Amino acid sequence: MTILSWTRRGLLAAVGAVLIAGGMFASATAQTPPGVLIVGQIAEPKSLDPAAVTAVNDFRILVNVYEGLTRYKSGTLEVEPALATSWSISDDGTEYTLKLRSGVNFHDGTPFNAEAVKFNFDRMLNEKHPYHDTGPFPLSFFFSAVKSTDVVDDMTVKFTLNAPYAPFLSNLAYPTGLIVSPAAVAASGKEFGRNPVGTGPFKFGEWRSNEAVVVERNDGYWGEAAGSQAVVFRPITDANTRVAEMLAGGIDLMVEVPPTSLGQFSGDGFSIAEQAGPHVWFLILNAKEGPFADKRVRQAANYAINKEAIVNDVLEGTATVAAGPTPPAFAWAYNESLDPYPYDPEKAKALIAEAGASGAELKFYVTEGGSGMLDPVPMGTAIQADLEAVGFDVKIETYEWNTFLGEVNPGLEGKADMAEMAWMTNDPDTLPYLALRSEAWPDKGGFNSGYYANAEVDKLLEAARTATDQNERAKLYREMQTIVQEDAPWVFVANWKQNAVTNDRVKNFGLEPSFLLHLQGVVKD
Amino acid sequence: MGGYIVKRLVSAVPVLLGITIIVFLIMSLIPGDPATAILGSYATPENVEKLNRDLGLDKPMVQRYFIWLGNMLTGDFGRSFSLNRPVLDEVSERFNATLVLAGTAFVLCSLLGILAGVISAARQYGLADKAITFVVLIGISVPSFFLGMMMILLFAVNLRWLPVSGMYAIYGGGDLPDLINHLIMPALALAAVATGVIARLSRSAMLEVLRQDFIRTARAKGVPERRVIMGHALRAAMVSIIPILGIQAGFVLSGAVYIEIVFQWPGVGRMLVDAILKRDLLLVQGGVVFVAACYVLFNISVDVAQSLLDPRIKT
Amino acid sequence: MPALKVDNISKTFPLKRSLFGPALPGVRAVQPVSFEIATGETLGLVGESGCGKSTLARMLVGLLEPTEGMIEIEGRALDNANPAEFGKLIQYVFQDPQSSLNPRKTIRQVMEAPLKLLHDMSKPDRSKRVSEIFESVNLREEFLDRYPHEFSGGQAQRIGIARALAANPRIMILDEPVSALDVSVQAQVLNLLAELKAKFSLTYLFITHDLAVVEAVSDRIIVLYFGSVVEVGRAEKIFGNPRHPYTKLLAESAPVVGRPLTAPEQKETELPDPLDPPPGCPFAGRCPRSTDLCRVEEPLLKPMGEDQLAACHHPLEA
Amino acid sequence: MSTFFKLLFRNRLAAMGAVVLSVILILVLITPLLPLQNPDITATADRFQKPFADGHLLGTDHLGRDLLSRLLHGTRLSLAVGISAALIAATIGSAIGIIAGYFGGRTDNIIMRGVDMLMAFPYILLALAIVAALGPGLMNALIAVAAVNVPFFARNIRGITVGLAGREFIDAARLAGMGHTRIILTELLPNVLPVIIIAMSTTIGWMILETAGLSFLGLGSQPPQADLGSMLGEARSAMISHPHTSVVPGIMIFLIVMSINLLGDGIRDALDPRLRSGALSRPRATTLVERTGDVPEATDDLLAIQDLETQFHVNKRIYRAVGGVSLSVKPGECLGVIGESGSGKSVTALSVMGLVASPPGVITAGAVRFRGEDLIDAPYESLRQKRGDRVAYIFQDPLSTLHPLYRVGQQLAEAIQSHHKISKAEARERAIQLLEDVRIPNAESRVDNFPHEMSGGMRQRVGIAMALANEPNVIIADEPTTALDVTVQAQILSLLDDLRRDRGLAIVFITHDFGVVAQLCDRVAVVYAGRVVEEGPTGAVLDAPAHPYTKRLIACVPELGGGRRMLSAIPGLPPVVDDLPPGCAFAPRCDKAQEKCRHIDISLAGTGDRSVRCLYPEELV
Repeated sequence: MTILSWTRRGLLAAVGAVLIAGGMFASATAQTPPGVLIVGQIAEPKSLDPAAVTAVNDFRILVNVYEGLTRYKSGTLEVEPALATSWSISDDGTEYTLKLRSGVNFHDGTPFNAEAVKFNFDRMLNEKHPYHDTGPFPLSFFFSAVKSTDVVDDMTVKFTLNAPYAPFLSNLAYPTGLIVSPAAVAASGKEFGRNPVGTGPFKFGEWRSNEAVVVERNDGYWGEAAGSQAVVFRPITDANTRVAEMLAGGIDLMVEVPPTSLGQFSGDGFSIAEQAGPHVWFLILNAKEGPFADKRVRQAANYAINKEAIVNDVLEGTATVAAGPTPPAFAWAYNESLDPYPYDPEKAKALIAEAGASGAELKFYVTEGGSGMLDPVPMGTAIQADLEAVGFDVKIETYEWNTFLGEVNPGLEGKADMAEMAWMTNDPDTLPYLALRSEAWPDKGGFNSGYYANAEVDKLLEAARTATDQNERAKLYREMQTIVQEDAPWVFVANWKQNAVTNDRVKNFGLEPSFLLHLQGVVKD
Repeated sequence: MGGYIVKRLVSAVPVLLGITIIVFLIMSLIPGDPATAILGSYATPENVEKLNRDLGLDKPMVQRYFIWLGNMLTGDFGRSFSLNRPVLDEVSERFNATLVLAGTAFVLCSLLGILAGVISAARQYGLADKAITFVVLIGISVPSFFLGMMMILLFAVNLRWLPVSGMYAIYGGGDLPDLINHLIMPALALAAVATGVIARLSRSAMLEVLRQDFIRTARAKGVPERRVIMGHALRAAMVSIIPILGIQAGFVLSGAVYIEIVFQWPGVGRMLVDAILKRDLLLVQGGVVFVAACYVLFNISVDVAQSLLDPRIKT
Repeated sequence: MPALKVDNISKTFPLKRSLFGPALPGVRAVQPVSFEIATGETLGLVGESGCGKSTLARMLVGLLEPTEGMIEIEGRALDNANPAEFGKLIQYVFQDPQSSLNPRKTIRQVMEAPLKLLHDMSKPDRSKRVSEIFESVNLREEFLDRYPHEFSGGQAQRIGIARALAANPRIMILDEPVSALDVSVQAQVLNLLAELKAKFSLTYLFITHDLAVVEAVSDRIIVLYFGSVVEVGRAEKIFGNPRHPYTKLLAESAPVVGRPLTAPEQKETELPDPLDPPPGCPFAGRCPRSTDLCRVEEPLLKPMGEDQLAACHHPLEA
Repeated sequence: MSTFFKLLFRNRLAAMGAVVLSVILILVLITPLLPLQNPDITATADRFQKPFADGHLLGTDHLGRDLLSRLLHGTRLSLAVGISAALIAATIGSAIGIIAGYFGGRTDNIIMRGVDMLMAFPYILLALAIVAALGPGLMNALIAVAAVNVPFFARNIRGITVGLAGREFIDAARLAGMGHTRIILTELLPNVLPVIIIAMSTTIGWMILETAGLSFLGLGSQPPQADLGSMLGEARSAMISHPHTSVVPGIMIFLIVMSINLLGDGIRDALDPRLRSGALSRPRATTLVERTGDVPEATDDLLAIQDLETQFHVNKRIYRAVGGVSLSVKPGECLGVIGESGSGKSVTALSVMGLVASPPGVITAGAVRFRGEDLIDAPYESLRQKRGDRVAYIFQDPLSTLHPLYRVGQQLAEAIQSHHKISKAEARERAIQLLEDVRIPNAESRVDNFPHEMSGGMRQRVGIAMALANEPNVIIADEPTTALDVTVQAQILSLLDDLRRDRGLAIVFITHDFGVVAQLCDRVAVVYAGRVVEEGPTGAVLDAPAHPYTKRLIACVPELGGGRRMLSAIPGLPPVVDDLPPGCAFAPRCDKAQEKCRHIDISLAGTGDRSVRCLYPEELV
C-alpha cells in the first residue's frame, strides 16, 4: 500500500539526515589549540572588578589579570612583595608606608603609581569619591581599619589605620586589594567590571556572556611573561557537566572536582593536584539554648560524629579531619599538639546521659551548596545519621546558599540547634575574630551565630590582632585553639584539600594554599 | 485579519500587566534579599541593611513596583545586582540563546511529533504504530534532565561524537555547523517530552478526523489515499493540533531550564533560576516579563495561524 | 382567558462589540410577535430553519430572556428571570431526546427532579407519581433505573415527554418532538401526545418544519418566516387556502405522493442576511408577487377572511 | 463498571501498564512490612556498592545506604506526592474551569485572563518561586507542582464545560427548578468527572516528573528522606563514576510514569463511549472484505448489487446491517431505496464503492458489479479510479461531508484532478462550469467560498456538482435532501431529476420519504432489517403495497391536506440487527403474522418487475 512505502521512505530519509548531520560534525570536537589553556570554572563571574566581587570563582580569574600591593608567597600564606617592593610599619602599628614597584604599566598603558593606589582605596572606602558609585563594594570592610591613604611621592604610599591591625598586609594580598587602572574606571564607569584593566601577567581579551572569559598574555608584563598565549575561563555550573567536559577534552583544567568523580581521573591522561588551604568546615552549635547550651552535649556531638568516615568516604579523601578552629594551613599559628576529638559514640552517649539530653530533638540547618561547603547535603546526612545513632532526633532543613546565610548569619536563636558552615580566610585572625568572640554575636554585627562566649578567648583574640610580632601572635592563637577545642562551640569536622585536575597537555600547574589560581607559569602543549 | 491581530495584541496588554504584578509580588514574598546574596558569608544584618539601602530596596513595595514599571515602560529594566550589568543586555543576550534552543526543539517536536502521530494513526495497530507508541512513551516517561545526562554520557563522553556543553566551540567555532553540532543533544533532550505529547495528541486528532464524513467524501471522489491522509485529514487535524503546539511551546520554553543547566546552555532559563536563588529581583522580573511577552506573542501568532487555517474562526 | 398570551415578544442577540468599530445593532432573531393560545388548544408553529422558532420557544419557557415583550400564563405575567417559576406552568419537550437527558443520571433521577424541586413532594409521593406518569406514556416501570443511552429514539422521546409532564404544567412547548424519529415511531409519539393532552387537559404549542405533521396535530397554525409571523389560520384551511405567498410556497414544496415533481421556485433562494435585514417584507426577494411597496414597507398582520391573518401587501385570493 | 475493565484490559498496553503499576503499588504498600534495611542508616565505608552485592540487592548509594530500601520508600513517597498533587490540581483547576465554563460571559473572561497570565509565566520558575517563598520541603514542592498545574486543568475542564453547558439537558434541569449550584454539582460534574479522571490519570506521571525536576534543582524532600527525584539528584554527582545510583531511580521513574501513561491512555479509551463502537479506530481506505461462499454471476446491468452482505463486527457482536441485498440499475434509471433508520439502506449504498468504515464494517458475501466487473475484490487502485469517476456519491449532510477548510472550488477541482491530469486553471474553469450546471448563481465568486459561507441548499448543490465532476455513469444519493428545508428540497430534487434526464444518469436514491420516492424514482425497493422486503415500479408499490410493512409504513405518513386526525402507527420498534429472529424480521410487529412466518426463511418472490418477501402479502404480485 502506498502509505506504507511512503512512511518507510520518510522514516529512512529522516534517519539518514540525522546520521549525515551527526557524521558531518563528528569531527568538530577537535582538540583545543596549544598555548590556549581552557579552564572549567564553577560559575559565570559576577564582575571582573576586584573590589566588587566576593566569590573565589571570580578571584581565580582576577589574580591573573590584576596584582595587589602584596601577595602570598607561592606554596604558603605568607605575604611577599608584589606591586609594593617594600614597606615599613610605624611602631604603634597604625602607619604602613609602602614603596611601589616602578616601571609598571596598566594594560591600558597608564602608569602604576601612588595616585593609582590612592584612587583604588578611596574608591572603595570614601563614599564621596567620584567613582564610589561603581560599587557596591561588599568586602570593603577588609580595609575598614584604613583611616586614610596618602601619596607620599609618586612611588610611595602611606596607609594610616585607626588602630593597630595585624592582618593588614595579608588583607592587601587578598583579591579585594587588587589594583585596578584608574583611567579605565574613569572610562568605563559602572561597566568597568566587564572591561577590566590591571597590571597582571594576562590582560583581558573578551567576555562572551555565559560562554567564556578570555584573557591573553600581557607582553608588557614587568615580570616573567606568562606561559600560555591565552587562558579561557568557561563557566560550567553543573559539576557533572564539568566532569564530562573534562573527560571529553572540552576543558584542560578543572577546579573543585566532585569527590565522587575523582576516581575518573586517576588513570593516564590526567593528573590531580591537591593542596590543603586555610579552610575549616564546622557545625555551629547553638550554645545559647537547647541541649547544646551544655558543654558536655557539645563535646558529645564532637565525639559522636565519625569525621574519619566523612573525610575519607563522603569526601573521598579530599579533606582531613579538623582538630580545632584554626586550619593547619596557617602553619605558624596552628597548634600542632591538638588532636581531633576521636570518634567515640559510647563516650558521646555517656556525656549525653550525664547532661540529661538523651533523645533531644535537634533542628539542623543544611545548605545545598555554597562557597567552601564541599558536599554539604551528603555530609549533613551522614552527620545526621551519626547523631541519631547516639540517641538524638535530628531534623534536617535544607536551604539554598543565600537563603541559608540569611537564616544562619542573624543567629540560630529560636530557630535551630546546629548549622553547617565553612570559612576560607587569609589570616588566622579572621575566622575566630569574626565568629567566636562574644563581641561578635550577630546582634553586634559579627558571625558568632552560635552565641559562644568565653572571656579568655575574647582577650586572646584582641591581643593577637594588635600584636605586630608574629611569634607573639602565634602563641596567643595556639592558646585560643586549646580553649575553644575544649569548649566545643562547634563540631570541628574537616579541612579541605583543594583539588584540581589537568589533562596531560598541561604542565607546571600547581595549586596554592590561598585557593587562588595563579596560571602565569602554566604551559600547555 | 490586520484588525484581528491588533485586537489580539491589545488584549495581551492586561495579561502582561497582570504578569508584572504576579512576578513582582512573588519576588517580594520570597524571603532573603539580594544584599545577603551579594555579601555571601560576610552578610551581617548591618552590612545587609546598608547595601539594601544602596540598592533602593528600603522603599515601600507599591512605590517600588511603580518605579520599576515606569522605568520598564521607558525601556529601562534596571541593573542586575548579581551580574552587575543592565538587565536588558543580559536578558536579550540570553534570550537569543534560549530562542535558538527552544525554537529548534519546538520545530523538532512539532515535525517529529506530527509525523509520528500521522504515521501512527495511518497505520493504527500496525507495527509502525506500536514502535512509535513505544518510542514516544520513553520520551514522555523519562525526566528530560536525566535523558540529557545520559546523552552526554553516551554521545559526548564515551563516543565523543558531540560536544558536551555550551553553545559554540570555545575555539574555532561560531559558525552554523558548530552551532548545530552543539544543538543536537540539548534540542533532542528538550524536544523529547513535547514530541511524545504532540505525537499522542496528533494521533488521536487524526483518528478523530479520519472518522469524519468529509474524509469519506474525499474517498468517494477517488482522491488517492496518501492525499486523503496528508491533505484532507492532516489539514483538518491541524485545527486541533495547533493549539496543542501552542501549549507545548510553553512547556518547551519552561523545560529549557533543566536542559540549559545540564548542557550549560547560556540561556535565559538557567539565568532566571540563578537569579531567583540569588534574589536578583530586577533580573527575575525583567526576565520573566520578557519570557512571558514572548509566550503571549507566540500564542497570538498561534491564534492567527489557527484563523488562517480555519476560515470558520471569526477574525 | 387564554392559556398563554404572548405580547410583542422579540429577541435581539447582541453582537460582540468590536474594539474600534461602532457598536453594532445586534441580530434580531425574533421580530415582535404576539399571539394567544386558548386553553386546550394545540397551536402549530411552522417555519424553515433559521426562522426563529426555537428562539421563540426558548423565550416562552424562560430559558432565554426576551429583549422586549411580555408573556402571560392564565392571566399572570411571568418573571422573565426565573425558569423555575416557568417550570411549574410551562414545560418544554426538546427535539433531540437523547441530548435532553443527562447521560449520567438514571431516568428515575431525571424524573424526580421536578417533583422534588418544583412541587416539594416527599419521597414516597414522588415515586408514586413517577409510576403514574410512566404508565401514561406507555413505558415500563423497569426502565426507571436505566440510563438514557439504553433507549431508542422513540423511547427517549417518551421519557422526555414524561419528564415534562412530571412538572405538572399547564402548557407544553413541543419543539420538533418527532423530527428525529422514524415515521413508524413518529406516529406512535404523535398519538401519545394527543392522548396526554386530553387526559391532563394540556395546551400545546407544537413547533415543526413538517407541514403534514403540523396539520395533523394542530387546531390553528402560525407560519413564521425570518422571525416574523406571516400567516395565522385554522389548521385544516391554511395550507389548502394560503393567503401569504410564502405559505403557498411551503405547501407546494412538500413532496406528496401522486403529485409530479416541480420546483415551485427556481431562483437563488437564500434567507436574507440577519446582520443586514432588508427593509420591507423579508420575503419580497423570493416573492413572485412582490412590488416596490413590498421592498419599502413592512406588511402588518391583517385579518383575511374567517380565522385567518396574513402579513402581505398582495395576499393571494381565497 | 465491568465493561469498563473489560475494555481496559482488551487494550494490551494498558493491561501491561496496569500490571506494572499494580506490582509497584503493592510493593510500595507492603514496603513497611518487608524485611528491608532502614533506608536512612548510613555506612559510608560501604558506599557505591554495585547491584547484587552482599546484603544489598541493588547496591548502595553514596552514603552506603541500601538502594533497594531507599528505592521502595522513595517510590512510596513520590507516588503519594504525585497523586496528591494531581488531586489538588484537579480539584482546584476543575472547580475554576467548571465555574468559568458554566457561567460564561464576564466571569469566564476574567477567570480565563487570570489563567492566561499564569500560563504565560514559565511554570518551572513559578514552582521555583513558590518553593522559594514557602521554604524547602516535599510538602511545599507538592503545593508548587499542584499550583502550577491548576491552569491546565482549568483550561481543559472549561472547554469541556462550555460544550456541556450548551446541551439541552442543562436547559431541562433549569426547567426542573434547579439552581446554579445544583446544576453544577448534579448535572455538570458527573459528566465532567470522566474527563477530570482522564486528565488526572495522565497528569500523575507528569507530576512525578515535575517533582523530580524540582528535586533536581535542589528543592524537594529533606534528607535523609528519599523520594525518587531527590535520589536522582543526590546520585547525579556520581553519575559518571557510579551510574547505577542514578539508573536505579531513573528506571523506577520511567516504569512508574510509563505505566501510568499507558493505563491513563487505556482509561481514556475505555471511558470514551465511542471506542465501544470502534469509532476511535481508523477507517481503512476500503471496506474490509472477508467473502465466503460463491460469487454471483455477472449480469448486464449497469450497476448490480448481488446478494450483498455487510456486517459490523463490534467486539464479539456481529451486526448484520445488510443481509443479502440485490438491487440493480440500468442507464438513465432511478431506483429508490426506502427504509427506516437502521434498515441497512445506507450501508448498502456505501458498500458499493467500499466506503463502509472498517473497522467495524466487513463485506462478507455477495458482489457489486459495475458493467459486469466485480468491485468487491477489486484492488484498491482500480476501485479508487472508479470512485467519483464512474460511480459518484451525494451524501446527506452537506455541512459535514464537505471539507470545512478547503474552498469549494478546490474541492471540485480535486475531484477532477484525482482522475484527469489537467492544469490548475483548467480545473478551476471546470469547477465554475460545474457550479453553473447545478444552477449556483455567481459561480465565479462562489467558487472561492468555504462551505460554511454557503447555505444548506447551496452546499448540497456543490455536493451534486462534485458528483457530476467526472460525468459518472451512476450516482448514489444517500438521503441528499433530508437535512434541507422543504422549499430547498424541492429545488434539489427537481435539479437531480433534470440532470438525470439530460445526462442519462443512473441514480440510486436512498431516502425514508415516500413523497420523495414517488416524485423522483422509477422503481423502489423497500428495505427492512437489512433485506429488501418489496420491490417494484414506484407507482405500483405505492398504490398497492404488497408487504404488510410497506402498507403500514405508508399509512403512518401523514399527508398534507388531511386535516387534524389520529395517525395509524406500527407498534413496537424495528429489530436490532445483531440478534435477528429467524424467519420474517417484521413478524413481531405484523398483525398478519402466523407461526410459520417466525421460522421459515422467506425469499423475495414475484412476477415481472414486482416482488415481495412475504408469505401472506397484502396484494398478489
